[in-house]
Amino acid sequence: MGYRVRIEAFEGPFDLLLQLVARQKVDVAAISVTEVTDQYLAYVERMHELDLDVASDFLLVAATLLEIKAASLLPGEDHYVGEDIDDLSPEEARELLVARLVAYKQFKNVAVELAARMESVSHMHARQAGLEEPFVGLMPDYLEGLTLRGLAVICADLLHRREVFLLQAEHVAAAPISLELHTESVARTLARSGTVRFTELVGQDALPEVVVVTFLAILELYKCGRVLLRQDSLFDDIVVTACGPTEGT
Amino acid sequence: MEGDVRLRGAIEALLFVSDEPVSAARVAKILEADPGTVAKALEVLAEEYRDAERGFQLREAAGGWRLYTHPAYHDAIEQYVLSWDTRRLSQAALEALAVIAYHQPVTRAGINAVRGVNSEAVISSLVEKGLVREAGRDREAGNAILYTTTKAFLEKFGLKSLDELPPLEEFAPDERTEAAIRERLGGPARSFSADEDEASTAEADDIAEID
Amino acid sequence: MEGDVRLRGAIEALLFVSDEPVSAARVAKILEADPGTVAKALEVLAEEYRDAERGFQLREAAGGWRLYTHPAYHDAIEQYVLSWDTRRLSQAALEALAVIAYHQPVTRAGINAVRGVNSEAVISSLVEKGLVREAGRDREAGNAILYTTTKAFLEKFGLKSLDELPPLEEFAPDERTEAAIRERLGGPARSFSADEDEASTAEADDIAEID
Repeated sequence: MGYRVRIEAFEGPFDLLLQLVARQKVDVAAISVTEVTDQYLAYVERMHELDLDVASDFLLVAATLLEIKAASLLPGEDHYVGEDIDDLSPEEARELLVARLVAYKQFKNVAVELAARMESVSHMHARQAGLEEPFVGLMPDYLEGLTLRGLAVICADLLHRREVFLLQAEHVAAAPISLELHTESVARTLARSGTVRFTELVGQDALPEVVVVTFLAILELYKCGRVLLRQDSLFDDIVVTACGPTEGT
Repeated sequence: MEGDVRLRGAIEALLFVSDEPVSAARVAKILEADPGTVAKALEVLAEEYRDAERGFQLREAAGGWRLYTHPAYHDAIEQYVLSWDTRRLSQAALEALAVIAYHQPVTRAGINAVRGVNSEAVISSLVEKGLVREAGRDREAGNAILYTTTKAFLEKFGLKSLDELPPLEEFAPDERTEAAIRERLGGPARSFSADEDEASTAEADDIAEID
Repeated sequence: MEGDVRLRGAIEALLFVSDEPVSAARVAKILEADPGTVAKALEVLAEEYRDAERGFQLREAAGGWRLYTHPAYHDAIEQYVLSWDTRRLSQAALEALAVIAYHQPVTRAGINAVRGVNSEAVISSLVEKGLVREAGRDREAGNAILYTTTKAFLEKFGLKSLDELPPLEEFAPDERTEAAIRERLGGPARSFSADEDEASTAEADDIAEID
């Protein structure tokens, strides 16, 4: 497969930017919302003659920066970056982001150390056996202050913990979206209906990651020659039509 | 020699976390060791603790080995337990009580399955406090003892019957858990009679399924 | 000598029944012994277990001493201990926890600012796990809730106190990495070129390597 986007590893825009700068240059200095949009559209137009590697990476950078900018533009919300990049000179904007990324990277590093510590401590077990018979009666009245609702919460949380544990044991973690799997699901929908709109594919109130992965899925299908894409005008819905061999429904 | 130390260490670790007497055969099975060697090692270990005048001892009782505190220090332990903060709730006891309240009648294995840890000592402390009692046996689970809450439990919380317990689904932290709770506790309303033998019917099956 | 053995035995017995770390001072008070002597005895005991390669060990954590099994035997007893709580924390949770640990007390906005992303859900899960708690309000930041780590955090991460957290400075990206980040974020040319060769320089490795 030509490109691969690890959505499950996405821990926020800083994390993603770090991953991206590890791979290639990212020109933040020149980024503005309209520019990102223009570039995106320009890229989509030239998509058929471009390497999809570049296109998908670009999309991610664009999404990242948009997220940073959106966060800094929202009134009353927490300002993740602190200032609006557009108000700064390119040099200032870059330095600001470098400082943020370096600070974030430091915590990312120490988080690795903490994880290692936690892992090694988790291999040591404290005694859970409780008291021996002769001492049990000496324990204070532990139920003082306990309410029925408190008891219900304890029981529900236990069941929850167990559910999560079993779920993870089955390797059916909910968070990551597999691009391969999602692409296959889109292919199957198409095999059934022939033509479908992008908005229908993602459904109402779709999570951003679902929109992204669905978009990547139709790009992948396009690359393999399994679908035709049509968008009549800017920001219009994308019409996806199945074509060619639709094997393995 | 190396292997001896390792086996001894593994046995000690196992006994340390164990909540109940464990037979030499069971230890051997868990550690994938030779039963004869394990039995011998257990005896040596018991002697070692005795000779070194440790604060704990290893004793064989009721068909298994278990670590106990040394009786010579029981006064000190009493002092210690009495000094425990009354308002510090023992999470283990609360959890076991909550599970019994909502899953009753339930076996020890059923409680363990929900809590994810062994609960024997905790259950006996609840029994001792008169909050939980033995109520018959689960015939389909090797005659395991079934536990229910007591009248004292109801009175403590001002309940007329167990039907008045707040519905557990309402407290589920997410939908998946809520569905799981509905599935497990759902079906016929929980109307537990004091009739001990009839207690182990449909609900006991549900419990067995969790194990 | 007799007295030493007795004190050691009593300490062992107390530790054996304790369900939380106990400070040397508390042990001394219960046993009516000299705090200095008890503190020393605890250290000697920890060493004794270590030297004899026991299956359990005595460790100082979260402001007290507590017995734990030796990690060498984790695999052997893992199944026996069964616990739902062995789940690892997610990357996001670890990052948020790290920020709270080093910046405490800190508001949600403070955590978000470092991580560059909304951390609300992650913080609630840390609170639910008992690793983080609310500790007052920041009057200067619109009464935002302040978060700190808990005792359980110290214990789960094997720290005696917060002073034992590894110094944050040691985890700062080195100058080369910082320079690489700066270089990669700069440059006037639109550089989404697929020129892989340019990207795979030493600096790229630096950044990637630390990930």
